[in-house]
Order: sequence, then structure tokens, then C-alpha cells
Amino acid sequence: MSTEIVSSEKEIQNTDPRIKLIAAKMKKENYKADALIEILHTAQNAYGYLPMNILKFITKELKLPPSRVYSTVSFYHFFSLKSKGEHTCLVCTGTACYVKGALGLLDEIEHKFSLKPGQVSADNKLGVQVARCIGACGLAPAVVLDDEVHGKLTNEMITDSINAKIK
Amino acid sequence: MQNITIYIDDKKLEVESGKTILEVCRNNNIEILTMCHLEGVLDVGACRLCLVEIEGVNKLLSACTTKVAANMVIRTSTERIKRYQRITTELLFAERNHMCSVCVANGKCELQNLGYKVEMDSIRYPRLFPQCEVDTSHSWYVLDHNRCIMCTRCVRVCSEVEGAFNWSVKNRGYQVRIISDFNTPWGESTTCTSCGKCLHACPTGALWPKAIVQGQLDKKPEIIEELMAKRKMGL
Amino acid sequence: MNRNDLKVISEKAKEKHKKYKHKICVCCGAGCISSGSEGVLLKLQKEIVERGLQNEVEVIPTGCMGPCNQGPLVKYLPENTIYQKVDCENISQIVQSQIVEKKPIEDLLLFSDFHPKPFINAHDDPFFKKQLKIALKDCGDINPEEVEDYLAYDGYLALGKVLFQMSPEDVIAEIKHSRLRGRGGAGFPTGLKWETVYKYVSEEKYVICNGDEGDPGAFMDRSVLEGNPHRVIEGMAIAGYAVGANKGFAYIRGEYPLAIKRFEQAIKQAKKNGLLGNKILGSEFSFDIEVRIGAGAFVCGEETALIASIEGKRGTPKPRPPFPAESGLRGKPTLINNVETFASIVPILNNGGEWYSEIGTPKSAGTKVFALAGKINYSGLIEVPMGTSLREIVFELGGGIQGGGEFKAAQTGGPSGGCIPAKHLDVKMDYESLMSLGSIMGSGGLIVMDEKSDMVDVARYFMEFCMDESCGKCVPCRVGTKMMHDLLQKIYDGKGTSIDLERLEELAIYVKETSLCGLGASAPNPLQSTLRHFREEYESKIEQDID
Amino acid sequence: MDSKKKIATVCLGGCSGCHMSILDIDERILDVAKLADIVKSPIVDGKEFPEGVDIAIVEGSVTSDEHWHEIKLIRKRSKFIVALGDCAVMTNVTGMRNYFPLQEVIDEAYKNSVSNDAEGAEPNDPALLKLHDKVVPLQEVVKVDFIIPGCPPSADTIFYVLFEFLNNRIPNLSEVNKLKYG
Repeated sequence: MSTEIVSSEKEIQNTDPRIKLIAAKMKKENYKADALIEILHTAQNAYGYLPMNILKFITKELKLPPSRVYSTVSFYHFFSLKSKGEHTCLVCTGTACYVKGALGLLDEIEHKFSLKPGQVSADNKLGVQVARCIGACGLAPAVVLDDEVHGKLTNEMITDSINAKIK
Repeated sequence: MQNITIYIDDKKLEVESGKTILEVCRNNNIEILTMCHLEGVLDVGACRLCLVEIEGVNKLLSACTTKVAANMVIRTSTERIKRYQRITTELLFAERNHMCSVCVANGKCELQNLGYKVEMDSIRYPRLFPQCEVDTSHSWYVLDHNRCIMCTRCVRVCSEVEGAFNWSVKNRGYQVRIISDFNTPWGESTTCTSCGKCLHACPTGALWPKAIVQGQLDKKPEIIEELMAKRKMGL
Repeated sequence: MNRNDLKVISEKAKEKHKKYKHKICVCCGAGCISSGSEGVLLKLQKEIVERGLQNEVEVIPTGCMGPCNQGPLVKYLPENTIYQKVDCENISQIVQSQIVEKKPIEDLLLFSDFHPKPFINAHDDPFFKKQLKIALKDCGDINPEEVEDYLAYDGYLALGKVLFQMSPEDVIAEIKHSRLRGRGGAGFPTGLKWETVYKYVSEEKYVICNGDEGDPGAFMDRSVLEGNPHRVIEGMAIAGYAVGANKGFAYIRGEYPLAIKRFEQAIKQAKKNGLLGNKILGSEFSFDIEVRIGAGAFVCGEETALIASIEGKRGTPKPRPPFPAESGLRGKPTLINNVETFASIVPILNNGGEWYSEIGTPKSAGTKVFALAGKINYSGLIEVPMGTSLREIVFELGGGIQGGGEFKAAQTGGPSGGCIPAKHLDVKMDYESLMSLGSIMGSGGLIVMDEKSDMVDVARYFMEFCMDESCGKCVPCRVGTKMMHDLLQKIYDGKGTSIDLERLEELAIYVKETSLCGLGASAPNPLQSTLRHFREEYESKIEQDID
Repeated sequence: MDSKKKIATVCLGGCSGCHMSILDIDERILDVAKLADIVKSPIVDGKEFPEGVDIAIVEGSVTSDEHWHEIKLIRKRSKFIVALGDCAVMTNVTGMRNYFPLQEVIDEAYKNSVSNDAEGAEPNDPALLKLHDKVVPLQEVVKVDFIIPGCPPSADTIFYVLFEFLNNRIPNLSEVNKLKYG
């Protein structure tokens, strides 16, 4: 079983399953400006924070002025514009991942790196977060390391992948 | 529009209904202090300088957003109102850095004039001394956050008059700041048309053109009103 | 489903419950879940099946039962015996002893760690005995995830009655008659608010349920939304009918994922059963509800800020007038009520306004839910008639001060409220009495403090909260809260002077009277009330020889 | 002689510009001298702030321990304190360092900037002022009775205030159009 890795910013636009989640949400809300906060929730849940390229994507799709989106994002404490830690490990705990052992992955991370969800290592190298669903249910259990989606993970694989990142 | 009778500071007035208290006062030469009101754009009631007492209402209401009603008894300059205007002014001065030589030199700063009007001789509250940035990235204009009082006149002019939506406000509480686009440098804005209206709307030295020697800075907020009046007439 | 079907289904659901001899409720409110009640529920269900008792015993998850810090709680009906701090190891023992041997386990009974002789019927405990559950009725008895359970408890009958037997005017008259006042904090008469919205003529109107419960230490709305979401939906639909709105929004804090989940689920079930959506119960009335998730801004509890937030904007308030009743969401007449207010609508219509108006005090009718927290033995959720004294709440319902400490003050109303000192322990908990002491009813948070609490620190804490939560639009709140916070910090650090105290008092009055919205207008309350009742604590901290 | 009032003028954290402005009242000093004695001032000899002062005119802000103790002493020994000039009133130029951490300011002044002192050492003579982290105006430390803003206030304003006080009247700057910033 191989770890499926998706990388590079350009490809993210097309292949990151999380983009599709956000696109679907915008479509469901009829691209109305009213639903901006709802859409931001979807994005924040998928990424653990709001990456700039995603904000730009939402801004463009909803045809809103950039300042309108940024001012809204910065107003609410729920939204964060920065990922915590130099590298982030975002564990999906959506239903599919949950059933296939997302909690085991979190336990493993806690065991090996002494980090619980929401925490950042003392040297600020690694931050661990959970997402409600990243839309990669076929790859469950899935983890997003920085911007790469790693799917069908086992406990050993997650440790190796994280170590490879923070080394 | 029908006419109604109201009383302002014990003066009986016949005024058109549907007008705000501020409009009525200005038409009748009754002075109302304000920093966030700008003729030509919508009112937000944010500076709280235009608060007035209305008989039968237990709250102070902002003159710029409250419409006159028949038999309203309004007081605009009671001791309480004057005291509050002075505190508001002191808080505005205490919030950021208003140690400014330009307005002292040319006397054309609305904030400075406000200080004189409320007879402010000092700031009784500890000043906050925040570190604020100065954005000089635009080729012609400068945004100096130190002088900004968050009246949002620039934001409203940019969206309501120019329709560019370059400006907005980020964060909340005392950490609010004016932003361009995605909190990016003004010079990199994709929406700013460099029309310069926000410079005239700005009541302080937060927005100013590079081409003018600062001592000669002279703002003309009235151009916004003139522009909107012309627009209404279809000119 | 039409109105007759509703009655049939309701009867059927009742029948279904009757066939069981025993019912075991496992509290699955957010508090109990965090102490492991979901595991308890699964284990219990398994145990019942393993013992072959599934036709005799019904096991259901329920909403909050009240004594949250004793969780996980398991309630056994019909005896109404509650077991506390249940874990998976106890379950076999409970089933064996309670169901097979029919004798309760004393050591596990609720409050057995406080009482020498705990009560087998929990209702005999003062914690429950003194309560009167109206808004919280059925919460803790029904499965919030099943609409049938709600129907079995006469759910949606009030809506049926309203749609077919009452005109909007009748409904408003009934609510006015009940003298119900808004439970969000300010206590504006609900009937009057409905009538105002009703009177504005508009094609479109909206009903908004304010579930943005942001006070630290308050969780009444969360418990209602989690424990009985259909009750709120029914209340909103009735409100929609009364004021002439066809669209509702429920604005729920993002911090309450469980409440959001259950509420969304309940909306789906209601729609599926024709209790929401087009032509409800076969009537001419259509009503739909959408959930909006708050994004972490206390100020969005303020009506006009909440509306801005629903419109997808920064949650900054607007000057009133115009009030939302005239020009609210999307500029249309909008009714905004708190979760608890909506939860009180159904019982009022079922039992009549007259019945409700006779509960409580002359000016404050009905009951109020409080969230007890702080240095109190039984913290959790209670509902008592208005006018119950603070002493009763703290020392009888709440079981007194934790660790045998001394009562110093109770803080009500969160960052918008104030502190009530020991000498006013006999104050009646109603809108006016609390106001006269410089506090407010607020949404119902009640934090008890013992002699170790530093009141200057309490004021500083709440001021910091308001400073962080100020939207930054108007000057008094934006700069004033920061100034007051800095001055309080200075005094707390022992560096303050008598002039600082003077300025603090002046600023407090100023911010209160000049702020644009309720957040600023009430931000000085904790400061002013601690100054009023505990001035000596401030004075002991300041340097006196300034002049 | 007993009916003569005692005036003292002091310069804390300021540039002495306000004292220059005091000097600019020129021959009107004679009118003042008729009504008062100047018992302590940078322009008269005197080591310690004397007791029983009627009007203390204080220029400059509180920047250090020494200033803090001085203004406390002044408060104890004077009936009236007049804060003279923007530094005393709201820190003005002296307060510009408040936007930065103190150490950063010292480093910038003594270590990072060009100087003929090769090492760029931070001066540490025990006789130097012990700077506070933040500069504060007088009124954050003591009660101030009258305020004259301005950088510096004009000689006319200073004379007006003094003359009113000496004639037992409370001056009002706005009334006589003498309120002036900068």
C-alpha cells in the first residue's frame, strides 16, 4: 500500500479534495455573499486555517472585494489565517476517517510527539490539528501534512511521514 | 414632506419630517460636533460626538442617525453632553500617535479643531502608544495608521462613491486598522483606482498625497458632497 | 402529515414507550459526553441486549439533566433514580441491582458524595425539588435525536393548535398575557416585540433565534438546543406564524458543534414530517429554518450585530432606531428572540398565558434557567420561578459553597452583569431586583465566588473580555474598554492612585451612556458593581498619598 | 513681604524650551516680582525644592526614578502645581520613545548609531537618571491643578496664567483664546 501524496500549489487547485468541498459548498449556497461566513467555516474545517490562496479562490468565486473578505475573516476569532507551527499535521476526523482509525493516528501522534490536537511543539516545528472532514473519504484515514494529502495511513506510516517532514 | 414642530435647545423649529437631527441642526446653525459624519456618504454613528439628549428617551442618541419626530425636545449642549464630547476627544487623542507638526503648522486638521472646540487642555487618560505602520507603497499617496481615528470615512467613500471597495477594516476592538485589499500594501491594490477621494474624506493626516509639502496639506471633504449632489442631478 | 396524522403519530409514539417497563436515560449533553457518557450509553445498550432485556428496558440518550459536574449521569425511570459519575465498569452492577434485583445502589446515587443519605427519587433532592422546569421540560427525558420522542411528549401539538385554531393576533395576545420577557438578558416583553414585528407590513419578514451564547460560564442555550431542539423549532414556527414570517434563522455558536448537529438534524426530521417547510401540517402556513454558525464573536449576541453576521459581514452593531422589528435582516422586519424565550413559547400555548403569568413575580413572570458555576457544590443547570432568592439558589439548590468556604459574591449576567455581595443574599432573582443592585439577569450565568476571590481581579477579567470582544466601531467602547482595562490592571498591580480610581469611575459612566450598542453600555457593569459593593478592596490596592 | 506668594519653576524631562518661553515674558517679570518671589528655578540658585511654595510651575515629563521622586516632593511642598508645556501635559517628544521598548531605544541611541565612540557602549554612570520603561505625564503621578499645553506655550499665555493666579483668580485659557497646541 503506498502513501498517496499530492503536492505543489498549482496542482492543489485541481486535485486537492478540499477545494472541491469548498467549491461544492459555494455552489450549494448559490455563490451568495450572505453565505460568506458559512463558506469560510467549510474552508477552515478542511484546512485547520484559512490559507491565502483559498481566500483568494473564495473571493473570486463569490465576486467579492478582497477587503470585504479579509475584514470579515479577521473579525471572527474562529478563523485563523496562519497555520500553527512550521509544519502542520492535520488529521481528518470525518466519519470515514474516524471509522478507519483516525483516533488511533491521533493517539500515535500524541505518543510519539507528545502533541494533542491544537498544540504546537515547543520548538514550533510541528503543529497538530484536526479537521472535521477534508473530503478525501476514499483515502481514509487521511492526514494532510503541510499541503500534501496522505491517505490510507497506518500508525507507523504517520510517524515516518511526520519525521520526514520535521527533520 | 410634511412639516413638523420640534424643539432644539429651547428653540421652536418647523422642520421637514424624515430629516435627521444632524441635518436639521446644520440647517438651523446649531453646531453639532462629529468626526465620522461626511456629507455624501451613509452615517454609521460611530464617533459618538453627535450624541444628543431627547426628552422621554433614556439613552443618548446619535444625531446623525436619528430622525426627527413631531414634538421632539432635543438638547445638544448640556453639561453632560459637553463632558462626554471632551472625553471622546481625549480618547481619540490617547488612542494613537497624534503628535503631529503638520496640523499645528497649518491648522487644518479636523481632529485638532475638535480638541479646541471641546476645550481639551490635556489628555487625562494614559495614552496607548501603539506601534503603527506607515504605508508608503502607493506611488502617489500615503496611509499613516498613527493618525487614523477609525472614522471609516475613507472606507465609505471608496465603496459608496467610487465603488472600488479598496478599503475596509480588519480585526476588532482597539486593534482595528484600515486595510487595503487582503491587508496588502496599498501600492499592490487590485481595486484602488487612485481617485484620491479618500484623501479628501479623511479628517486627519492619516491619508495624504506625496506630491504636497505636508505643511500645505489642505483637505476638501466637501467635494464628496458636491460630487454626490451632481450625481443625483444626473450630471 | 396533516394535523390528524400528528395526533395519530403522537399516540403511536406514546404506545411504543408504554410497552417498556423500564426506561434508562443516559445524559448526552456536552458536559456528560466530555466525561464519557457516550461510552456508557453503548455499554449499557450492549449489556441490556446481552441479558435479553431489550423488550423490557428502553435505553436512550437524552439532553442535559442538570447537575453537570456529577456526570456522566444515568437516570432510571419510572423510579427517577439518578446515578452519578457512572463509568463502564459500573454498568453491569447497575443493571443487575436496579433492574434484576430492583434495589438501588446507594454509593452511586446522585450527590452521594455530599449527602450522608442521598435520595432514591432524585426529585426529593432540593436540587430538583425547588426547580420548576418549563423551558427545560422534557430535556433529560427524551432523545433529542428522535422526533418521535418529542411527539410522544405532545410535541408540535401547540403548533397544530396555533395553525388551525388561532389567528396571529390570538397568539400574540396569549404571549402578551403570559407576560413573558426576553430571556436573552434585557427582559423586553416578548409579546410586545412580536406585535411590533407583526404590525410592520412587508412581503418578507424573518424570525431569528439567537443562540450566540457568549458569556463565559453560561450554557443554558446550549443545553436547550442539545436537549430539546424540536421545542425551539416549534417555538420559532409559532413565532413565524404570529408575526407573518416564512423564514427563520437559528444563529448558533460555532463552539457548540453538538448543538449545531442536533439542531440541524431536528430541522431535517421536522421537514421530513411536514412540521416545517411548505404548508405545515396541511395549513396555508409555510416556514423554513436555516442554521447559521457563529464564528466566535461575543458582540454577535447583540441584535444588529447578529443580523450583520447572518448577512455574512463583520458583526458590527448599528445604531438603533431603526430597530430590527422595523428594519432588520436584509432591511426587512425581523423578530429576534433568545433560545430560552422560544423554548418557553410552547408551554405557554399549551397551558395558556394565564398559567404562565401566575408563576414568578408580578413584573417578571415565569421561570428562568440559570447555569450555576464557580465555588458551589452542585454546579449545573437549574430552572426556578422568577423571584427565587439567591440564598435558596446557592445554599439549597446549589448545596452551598465548595470546600466549606464562605460566600462572598455571586456574579450574574457575565461580562454585562455585576456582583451581588453576601449582604444581598436574599435578593429575589428577577429583572428589576438585580438591576437595582447594579447587576442584570443576563442570559442566566451565575458564578459563585468565595472569600478567596479578588474582586478587582474579577472586574479586570470581565473588562479584558469586553475589551477583546469590542467590535471596534464606536470610540467609547473601542478605546474606553481598553483604557478601563489598563487602569484596572494598574490598580490590580498595586501601582494605581486615587486619581486612577476617579478616572475609572468617570470612564465607566461615560462608556455606559455613550456606547453604540449593548456591549459597550453594559461593559462597565462588573466594574461598577464591584466598586459599589467592594470599594474597600480597590482602596486597599491604591496609593493614597497622591496629593 | 508676607503677602508675597512663592513661585518655583522646575524642569523635569523636557528640553527647557518652556523655560525659555518663561524668560520671554520680558519686562512683565517686574509685575510678577511685585506679587511674588521666585524661590526655586533653573534661573535662580537653589539646591533643593523648598517648602511652602504657592505655585510650582513644572516643565517636562516623568521619565525616571529621580523625576518621580522630585514631582512627589513638589506635590508635598506646593499648593498649586501648574503643568507647563506639552511634555508635562502629555509627554510629547519625550514620550516618543514609548512606542518602542526602552532597551531598543537605548541600543539605537548608543550602540547602533554612528558615533566616535568605537565600542558603542551604553553609558552606565551611577549619576545618570534611572529611566523608567515608559515616560508618563505629570498627572499620571500626581494631582495637577492647572494645565498649560503648547510646545512651548507662548510667553503671553504663561504670563496670563501667572498673573491670574497671583491675583487669586482661576485662569481660563479657552475664554481668553489662549488654548494652543504645539
